Amino acid sequence: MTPLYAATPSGLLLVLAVMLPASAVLAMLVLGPRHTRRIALITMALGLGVALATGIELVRSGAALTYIVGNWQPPLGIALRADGLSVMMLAVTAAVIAATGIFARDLFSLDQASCDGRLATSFWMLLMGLWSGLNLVFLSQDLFNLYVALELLTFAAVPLVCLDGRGETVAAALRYLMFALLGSMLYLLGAGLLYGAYGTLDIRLIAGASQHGAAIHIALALMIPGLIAKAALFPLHLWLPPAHAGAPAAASAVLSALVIKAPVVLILRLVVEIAPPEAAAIAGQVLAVMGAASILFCSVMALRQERLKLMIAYSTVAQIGYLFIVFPLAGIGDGSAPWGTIAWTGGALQLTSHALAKAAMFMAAGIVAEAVGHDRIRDLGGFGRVLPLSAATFGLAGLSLMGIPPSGGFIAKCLLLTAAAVGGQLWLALTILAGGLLAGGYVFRVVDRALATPAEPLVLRRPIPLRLEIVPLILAVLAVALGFLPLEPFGLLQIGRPDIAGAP
Amino acid sequence: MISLTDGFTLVFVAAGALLFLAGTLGLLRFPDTLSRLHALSKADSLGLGLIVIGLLPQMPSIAGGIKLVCVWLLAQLSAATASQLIAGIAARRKPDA
Amino acid sequence: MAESLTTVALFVLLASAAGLVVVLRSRIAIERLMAVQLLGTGGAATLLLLGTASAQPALTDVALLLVLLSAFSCAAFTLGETASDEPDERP
Amino acid sequence: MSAIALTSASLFGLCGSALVGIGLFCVIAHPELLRRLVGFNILGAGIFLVFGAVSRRGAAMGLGGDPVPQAMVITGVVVAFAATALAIALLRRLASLTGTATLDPTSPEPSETAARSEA
Amino acid sequence: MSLVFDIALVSGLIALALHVVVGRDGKGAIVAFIAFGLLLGLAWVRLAAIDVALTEAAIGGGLTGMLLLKAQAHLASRASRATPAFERNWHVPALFCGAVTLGLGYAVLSFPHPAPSLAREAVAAIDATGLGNPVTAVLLAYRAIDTLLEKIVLILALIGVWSLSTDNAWGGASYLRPAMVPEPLIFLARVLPPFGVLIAVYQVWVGADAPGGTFQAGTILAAMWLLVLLAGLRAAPETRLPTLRMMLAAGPALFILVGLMGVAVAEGFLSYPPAIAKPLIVVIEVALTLAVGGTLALLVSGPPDRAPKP
Repeated sequence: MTPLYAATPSGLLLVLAVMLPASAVLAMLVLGPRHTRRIALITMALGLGVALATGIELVRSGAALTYIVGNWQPPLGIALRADGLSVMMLAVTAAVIAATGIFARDLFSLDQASCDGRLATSFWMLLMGLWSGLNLVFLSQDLFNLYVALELLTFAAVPLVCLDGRGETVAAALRYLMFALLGSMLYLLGAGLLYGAYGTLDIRLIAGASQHGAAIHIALALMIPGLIAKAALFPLHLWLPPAHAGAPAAASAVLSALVIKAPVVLILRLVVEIAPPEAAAIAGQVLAVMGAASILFCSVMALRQERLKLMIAYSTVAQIGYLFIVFPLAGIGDGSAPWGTIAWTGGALQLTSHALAKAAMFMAAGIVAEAVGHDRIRDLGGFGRVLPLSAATFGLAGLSLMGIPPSGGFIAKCLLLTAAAVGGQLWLALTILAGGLLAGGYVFRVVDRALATPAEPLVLRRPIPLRLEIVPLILAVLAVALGFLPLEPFGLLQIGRPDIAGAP
Repeated sequence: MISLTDGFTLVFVAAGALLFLAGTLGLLRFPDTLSRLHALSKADSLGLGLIVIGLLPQMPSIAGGIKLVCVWLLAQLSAATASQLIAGIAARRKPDA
Repeated sequence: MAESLTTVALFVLLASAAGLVVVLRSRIAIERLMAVQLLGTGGAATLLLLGTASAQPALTDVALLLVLLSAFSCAAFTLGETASDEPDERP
Repeated sequence: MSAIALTSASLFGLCGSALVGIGLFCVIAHPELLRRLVGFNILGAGIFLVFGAVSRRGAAMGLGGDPVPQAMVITGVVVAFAATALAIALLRRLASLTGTATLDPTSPEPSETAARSEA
Repeated sequence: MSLVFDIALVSGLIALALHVVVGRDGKGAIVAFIAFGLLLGLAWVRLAAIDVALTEAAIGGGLTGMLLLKAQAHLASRASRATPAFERNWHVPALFCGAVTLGLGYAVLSFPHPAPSLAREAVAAIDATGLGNPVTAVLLAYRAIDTLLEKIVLILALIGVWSLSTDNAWGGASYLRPAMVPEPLIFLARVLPPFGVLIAVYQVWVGADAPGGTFQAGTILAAMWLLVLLAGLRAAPETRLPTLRMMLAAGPALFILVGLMGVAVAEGFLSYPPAIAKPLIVVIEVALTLAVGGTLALLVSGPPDRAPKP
């Protein structure tokens, strides 16, 4: 019997991707606040290197990278595996975390007194923990190991929300924790049922099982809603806006751009890889309806927000919705290979461009709030004159969210629209169009204020150094630049995703 | 035919079990907190003690026996302290009750 | 022998669990704690009996842990009784 | 032996299912936040009992149960404890900052109401 | 007979759980939960999972109970209101949860026969680890990465708890001792810890071959430390202390180092050279026990509330 997983030579990179940030947490704990920032920056450089090397290795070998931890073959042991999607997520994560790190360093150094204090030190440690958890979610092949990864994310993300220590952010963090814990509990319960039915928690072993009983349907019916609660899809999104809006700007950027993507990727894995086809088809339809509802409802909510960060947070829920309408469009459940389709590419592009654009937008909003002292949209008239770069960042990122050419978001939404039209899913096509219009509404509302001429000019509470504004601008430019990229690189997404039944 | 050791074990263990029942009944039936506490600590120390004595001959090794006695000692210690703590709290509660 | 020890174990458990009726009914918090204390000791006795009945010496370890921590729970309980004296968190 | 083990495993599995329902209800519906956390622990206990039932069914090779789910439960119990500790720290902080220990929509929920009232 | 025993246990568990949900006063619910934890320990014994029974007895019956009681006391001193009533439309969640229970029960009953199990594989592979307790083998060898990352989870939780302090108190100590310490408590805090430490050492020692191990021992250590803090015999350490932080990080750090060593001298990350597998695992367990004990105790202590001494 040939083993299911064969370790690839450079598989150790996958271990490094998880263990580097985890070791950084320990090092920060021991060496204390004075070295925290330096350790973080070194880890970011190394982590970027690891992500890059993983990508190069994937392209070079044209096959998924695999590592068997401790050389214990599943089902007894745990395998890590990086296919095209995982590597893309690793790269996006490394890029956004590195950008956030540079941004946070500059932001915290505005206040010399507190740059080694509670807020900054906790932030760096939690950021590293978050990174470790994210990488593990993208790499692990074992459902219980993935539970540990989700908990790493939860425990790192929740305290980030209330770092500023105000009552309302503590309430938001508590609510977030409740939703996240409930989500992980349901997920764990499903994992237990799957173990009872298959005697393993390895995704590919379960996928390869020949017959399915009732357990897998009930397990998925528990796990997917649990993960939806973590991903903040309508109607389980209530926790997200206050949490993401209350967090410090650097933390919001990571939370919105990356953390909620992790459960989405996991749902994708569950639906595509282990759900029986007819169950996957039903799940895909339900998820698409919820995604569409998210897009419409939360875009309207975003339009009605009075505070900039809350508006951006609602926009996050809306944009997450697009990822869920991919499910029926990619033909999941009807037997065709989903990862070859237009919708699949569109979904991946949407994931990437939203990560970049949303991180940029939250950072820009953070700069505005830091400079002006508040983020009430009504009173921000003319901020484009005093903070031109941040206003530009906001506008560019907005292009991507709206799906206006030329931008990554445009290509993504265009592909999704095509897929919906070709697949005859008219209602999804209409939803995508409506979502774009609504996004245009809320982005222009802010851009309009940025360009307005107020009765009395906006006074900056404190000067903002140029370097602080550069990082978000680069992210926003990248989000737009994705639209100029030829689509070939997204062929990489298909690496390591052969038809499950005939997996080598 | 029951051997002598088994008979010894059964007698002591059964006596211990009855004391536990007595403790619970005391907890249920006695009128005030302090006398209930008294019933409880009796059951704790004597009931567990009898069961431990009863089980001692059944232990396969000396170490097992020592552990058994340790359980009883610890139970004694914690029950004694716990009942004093409870009594203290009850006494402090009295005036304002 | 094993069967009779299991029976006695059941009896002890039921006797201590009857104390749980107090947990469920009593209005005085301390009495509830007493019932928990009884359940801790009763649980330890049950474990010792079961351990001998099924020849699993490791159950003695569980019993040891149970009595150790029942004292701990009781100590924790005093925290609440002096709650008003707890120092305020500084703003 | 194995029939009894299976029955007993199913019994605890059903008990776990019941506890999951009870805990879930407590988490969703109880107005008191601290009680919700206790509910979380009951929910967790139920989930772990389902794992325990799975483990007991897998008894083989002279072991009383499959060790893999048991190890998962040990990991899970510790994680659940850490979650409770974090939640309680948040709850206490919330209580000392705002004087309330509820998040239910009837009591003023700071951030959202603030946003709404400004709207 | 043993089935009757199990039925009694299960009914007790469900009755206590229901009491926790519908009980009027908060403290009663917590005491009921502690009793629930004790019964749960017995249930795990009946499921032939002694390792889990030890963990559950220590955490569920001990530390969680203390955590909840402490929080309850704190909240009660602040918000002294009657328990708010359930919302009027509680039937909807009740129906939903009932449906979950039914579905789950159906799934539990529909598991395949014969039950799939990894017991065979776990026993077959155990020789390579030199261990005798398969649960320890799963935790520290087959699925070591779970255990390792779970330590990181604990540390993140602790950082999260610490981050909830005020800026002033950051790096300081938390304060556990109540204003008035009853005499018996001080006595207990003097006498019990030696026993506890002994039991903890014993647990780590036997954990390689018999039920027991690092989590159980760590939890006992945490409980004993908390008892000492509670009685005021020692002050809680300042959280910025390098030695304290070293103790917390040493276990997982050693684990990672040994794991990396495996890349060089064994068959990859977190694999042990068979000749010295057992000693390595025991050393890791000892270091982890200290880390777990420290982390759990500090998690219960809560965020620092005293500014660090200059």
